Amino acid sequence: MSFTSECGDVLNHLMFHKAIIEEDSGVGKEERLQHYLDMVGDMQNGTLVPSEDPFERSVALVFELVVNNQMNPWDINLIEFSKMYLSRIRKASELNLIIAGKIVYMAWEILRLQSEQVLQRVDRPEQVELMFDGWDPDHLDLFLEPFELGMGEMLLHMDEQPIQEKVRRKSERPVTLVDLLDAFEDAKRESDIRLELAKFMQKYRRPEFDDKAHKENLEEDIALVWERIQKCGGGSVPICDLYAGGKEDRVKVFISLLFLARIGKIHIWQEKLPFGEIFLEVKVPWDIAQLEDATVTVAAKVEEASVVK
Amino acid sequence: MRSERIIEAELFSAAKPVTVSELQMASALDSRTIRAALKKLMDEYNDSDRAIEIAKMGPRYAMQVKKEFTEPAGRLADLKVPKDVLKTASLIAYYQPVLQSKMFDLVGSRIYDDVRQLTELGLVKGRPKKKSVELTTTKRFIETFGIDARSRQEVKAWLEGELVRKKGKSP
Amino acid sequence: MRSERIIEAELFSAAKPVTVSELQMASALDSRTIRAALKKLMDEYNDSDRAIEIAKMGPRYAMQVKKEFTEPAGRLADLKVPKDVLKTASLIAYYQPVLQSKMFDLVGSRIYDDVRQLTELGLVKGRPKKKSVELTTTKRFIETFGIDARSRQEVKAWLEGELVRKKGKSP
Repeated sequence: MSFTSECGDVLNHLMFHKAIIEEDSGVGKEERLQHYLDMVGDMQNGTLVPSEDPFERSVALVFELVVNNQMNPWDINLIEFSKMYLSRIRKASELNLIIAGKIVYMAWEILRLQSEQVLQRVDRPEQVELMFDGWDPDHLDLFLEPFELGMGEMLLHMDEQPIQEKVRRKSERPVTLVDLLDAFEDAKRESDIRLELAKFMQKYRRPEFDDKAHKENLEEDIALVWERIQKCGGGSVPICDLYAGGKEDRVKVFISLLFLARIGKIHIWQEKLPFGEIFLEVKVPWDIAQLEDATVTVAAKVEEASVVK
Repeated sequence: MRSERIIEAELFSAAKPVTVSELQMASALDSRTIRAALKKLMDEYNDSDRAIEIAKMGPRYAMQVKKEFTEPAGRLADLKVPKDVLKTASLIAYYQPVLQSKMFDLVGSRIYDDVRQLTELGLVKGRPKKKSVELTTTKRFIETFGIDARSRQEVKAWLEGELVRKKGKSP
Repeated sequence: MRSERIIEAELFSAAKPVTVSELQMASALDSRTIRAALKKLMDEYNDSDRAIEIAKMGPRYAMQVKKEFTEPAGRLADLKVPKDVLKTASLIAYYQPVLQSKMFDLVGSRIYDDVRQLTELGLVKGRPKKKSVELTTTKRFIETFGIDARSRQEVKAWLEGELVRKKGKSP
């Protein structure tokens, strides 16, 4: 089949959906389908101009994939489709993660439904089962007086119950191209809401600290504390030796130590919980630590390493 | 295209029992035409020797396998209610609203597991009452078992009718 | 029990194309009887005016909606409107033209989702007005519900009449 005839299938599918829309149907649904029709028409003629809008480009990609892979627009294999779509957008410069997520979610829902059906089939109890299995006949006689059994007593002794699960047809409808496009619309709506929300947050954001200044301060603090550690020499050092007076200084030292521990420069430990003394020790790279008389080298190496990345 | 054929196709492809207004939504036929079509179809299916019938459950209609063919058909279908909890289900339907503690007296400790299964299937629901749980049947109970009833009272009455019928038959 | 009726029930409940050997396993009939039954059923269904046919696809058989009914019925079969949405629809019909914000007071935040569904179904349309949306019913609404009315005013009047009629009935 040629590209042109594949486009024809998609056009027919879209035209069917456009035809069943009533004149005063959903807002924009008809225009939307007309727009899709134009898009696929242009694609067929080779005159489709790539859009600036990332959503438009995502929709065009859907048509392209459906047409090029000769997918049946009445019955889209979502699992296959999402794989293709994801691998395509990975190559593209910008990702529309919301739309991709929506497709994966739809595919997952379908897979989950299918596996649930399989599980139910596996779970189905054996056909031949004793009706009285698990019933306790001794117990049945003990209690009867307070409860007016009436005709219901018959139910207790009947082999075949008057109720029976009815066998009906399980009806499933394949995912069609228009379902997929509807999901795209949802995704677009959701992403638009998110954009609006982001704008709103931007506008009404609480004035915050100047991040940059804050970061620079912290870097200075860490460098200062590192210098104090160096002065204390090797081995374990109680952190109170680093304090230079004042509550603020203690906080500065403590926070800096946490950073230094996190970037792997020092070990920190506490002897007794919760109020025991806290100690630190400068970490020595393993290869150098093996040399017994390497204290000088160690100090030099440690100093070479940048404190803050 | 004849309206009862459209409704036939609708019933066949519906995933669960449907109301006239749902059929209306799907077919764009008016409700009088739909009711007439349903009547025609019920005569056609239910009085014939076909294995399929059109059942009415209160306001809902469904195409389903006739009772006598349930067993062979059930093997290819996806039945959800285990046969061994049917007795508990019918007892609850008959005595409802009934306390779980009362049901314990009737069927023993298996009541807990049965009620859990029936609740998970949405066939029975429980409401805390008097340090126990009061059990009643649901709308899904009516649909699953294809009972022509609109309420719990009607389910009870239907069961009573079935029992009377059974009793009349047996010597 | 006639063998073609057993096969009929099985084809109906399988809801997917099945082979003769699958039918054999489910029915415990022999393959010759099954083939004869399938032949009979195909004659019976396919030559009639019924909306359902028995199709053969390679080695598999399936009961399905005939092609001419798939579009009016089958494709739309999934178009199900939940009851709560219908309630909202009737409220809109009754109060129309009505602002969405007014409807919010009536049914709460679900109005947004309901209106979206109803708009998609083409039953209700909205027009921006006074920082809200003014809702009215459509021609499709009239057709769908088989209401004898030509205009929104007549839909309102019809609903009013129905309400009065209902009220008169109840004690």
